[in-house]
Amino acid sequence: MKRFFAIALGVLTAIGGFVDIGDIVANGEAGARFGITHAWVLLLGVFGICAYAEMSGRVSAVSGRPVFDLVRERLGPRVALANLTGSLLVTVLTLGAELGGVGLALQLATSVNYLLWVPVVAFVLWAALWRAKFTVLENVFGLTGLVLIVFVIAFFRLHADTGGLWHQATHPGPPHGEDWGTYWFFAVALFASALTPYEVFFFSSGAVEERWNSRDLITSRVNVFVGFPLGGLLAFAIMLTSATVFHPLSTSVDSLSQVALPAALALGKLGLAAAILGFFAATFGAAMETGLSAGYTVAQYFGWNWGKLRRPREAARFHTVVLVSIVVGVAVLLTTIDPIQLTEYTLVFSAVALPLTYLPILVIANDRDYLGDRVNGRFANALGMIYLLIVAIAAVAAIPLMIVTRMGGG
Amino acid sequence: MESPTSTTSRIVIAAVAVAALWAGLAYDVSRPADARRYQRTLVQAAESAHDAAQTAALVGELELAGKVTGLFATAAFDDAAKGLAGAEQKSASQGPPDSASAARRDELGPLLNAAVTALGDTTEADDDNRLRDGVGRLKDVAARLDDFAEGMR
Amino acid sequence: MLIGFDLLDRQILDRDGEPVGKVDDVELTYDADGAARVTALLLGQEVLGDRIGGVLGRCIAGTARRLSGASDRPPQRISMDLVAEITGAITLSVKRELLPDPPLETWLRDHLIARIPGADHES
Amino acid sequence: MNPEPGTIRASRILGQPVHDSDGRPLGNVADLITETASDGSEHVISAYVVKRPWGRLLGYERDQTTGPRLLEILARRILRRNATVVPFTDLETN
Repeated sequence: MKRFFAIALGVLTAIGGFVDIGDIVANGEAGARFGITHAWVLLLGVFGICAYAEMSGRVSAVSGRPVFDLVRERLGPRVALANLTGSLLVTVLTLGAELGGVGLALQLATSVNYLLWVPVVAFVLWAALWRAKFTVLENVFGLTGLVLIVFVIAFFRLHADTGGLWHQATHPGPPHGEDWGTYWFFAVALFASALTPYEVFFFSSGAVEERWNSRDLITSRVNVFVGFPLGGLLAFAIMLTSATVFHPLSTSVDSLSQVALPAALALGKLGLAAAILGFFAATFGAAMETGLSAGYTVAQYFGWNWGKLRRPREAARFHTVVLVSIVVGVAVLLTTIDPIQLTEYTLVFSAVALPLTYLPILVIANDRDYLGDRVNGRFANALGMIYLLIVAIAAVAAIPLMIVTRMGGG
Repeated sequence: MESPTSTTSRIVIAAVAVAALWAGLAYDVSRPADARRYQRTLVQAAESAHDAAQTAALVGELELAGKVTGLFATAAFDDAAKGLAGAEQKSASQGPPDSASAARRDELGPLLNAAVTALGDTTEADDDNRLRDGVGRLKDVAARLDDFAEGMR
Repeated sequence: MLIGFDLLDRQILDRDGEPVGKVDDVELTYDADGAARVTALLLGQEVLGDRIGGVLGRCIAGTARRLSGASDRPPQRISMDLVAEITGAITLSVKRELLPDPPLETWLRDHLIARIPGADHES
Repeated sequence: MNPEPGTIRASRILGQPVHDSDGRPLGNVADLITETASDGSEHVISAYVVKRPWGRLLGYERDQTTGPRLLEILARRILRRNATVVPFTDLETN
């Protein structure tokens, strides 16, 4: 059982990346509009995040240094500040969106408007980050989020046209009625959501919170190679069920209730309940991940005390940043902006933050002063280089695609 | 370090670029709709109305089969109503630039109305027969909206 | 050793591994014959702001000075004599409690965090 | 660089332009190199001067960092092609 809980950090990190509120709906929408022609993007994303999360976990376990420490150390205060600004905007906007997402999940269960839930959710989140143990948080929300597995079961119960789906997966491109611009917009959005900057911040800081050292390298690797593929699988299952139910009806998906329908169709009320519970845990987990990440990045940039392993009064600046981030997130939501759309705007800021986060990780993962003989091998370096290039290209392509396709609206 | 003049000129160039972009955007948003743009808007409105009606029909069917909770159905019908309201707003956001476009709009209007009433009746249905009737009408109007959108593409 | 690479922007830890701050700048002292020695590490957002420069740097430095109460207060300085080891991080030979508290941490602790119930609890 | 005794912040020297005795630009100070003296203190002995605007060293100047090949080549051959080491006492303020 203890072994089972040991992968909670990886699972929670992956859930925050792959199945946060924006991605739940984006995967549903992609499946409904494009079938599973975007399956390759998820696969590409899983490999990329595995490569970089493994490097950052290894660096943190061996040297005790979390990622944002290294960003400033290698890139200097100015470039790191640009990264910090971009990352914080991504993280805090996502945090706001997740608070709304938890509200939306509760709305599905209670039919009470999500905005009424937001202040309650925000308070519970803050209280959890203030008082609960790190391991309790990651175990509860990481593992409850796995209830989304219900979409995998639902897929098998739906008796889908597997031949048609296989054809879609192996023939990337827009189906009739959609254009290439929108197709690539979704590709970039899904790819960027797999490789968000806050995932590596959270994972490496979590490694420090859990006091991993060089003996825990195996734990770190198991976390990475089980957690992220699992997150990718959940995202893929949502895309699959949506492609099975909505694509043949040529019906697009833009709300959380639609994403839950295939689970109800296949498994009835029990399936629906599991889907809603999964949405709740995944979005709450993502809210925790982004809330803590905001504190981690700022504190690590300035060299402050940080972390849940200290008493709040011994990390006053860290806890203040977390508190302020939650308040800002709530304020953004209460402008009644659509939380699902909110995560799409973060694409722009990810474009700035991602290359500036991955470059120092890759450099330090090759530094023998830090890692001794545990530096990157050829394979990790090849993957790291390829993904650095892909991320740079996606960063350049994201903004024009957003404007041309009006955020995928066509 | 760079000289102050080069910094100033760089700031001026950046400011001019931003102003030009902004002006272009303002022009793009405010220019009068040409027929193609207007008809594209109509297609989008028809498509989102179709999505909402189709989804609501599906939810109604699941409710009949006892596969969803009442509270979930309420929330899902709410989302569909929001989608329909968005479609209506979209179709009314611009005036038609020519008579052909106006004819198209007059074709879409009744379809949207039919969708709204069908959704309202389905949401309010208190027995299975009325629910079944609402689902049938939603499916029917979804099909007609689909035809409308296909016909204009 | 390289001042920019090995010292600047590295994390400073006390003898127990607790974070003290970042090396925001390095103080050099000239002898009478023109030779320079590294004498201290400088810490604090006002030092960092001066180093970043420009409008943004002035903003950071100005805010930090206002929060610290006295605008002419010298920045926190850690003498090189206290540095025990320079690796990925810089480890001091003393405990953090012996160094002056960072003003922002103190201010936030006294005015905000310590007033919330549970601030003293180990979580 | 500063003939009078006193203190200076390292950031005041880093990034400054360097010219040779004929006034030709050599680049900007990217880093300062120190050596440990017999009393344990670190003496600044020379300045690392490069002809690139981004003065930050990524770490490829040392043997401890190798790979990925592409980054190494970029950092060593292109970004640091015209690096010179200037004795610290030869630096003069202007």
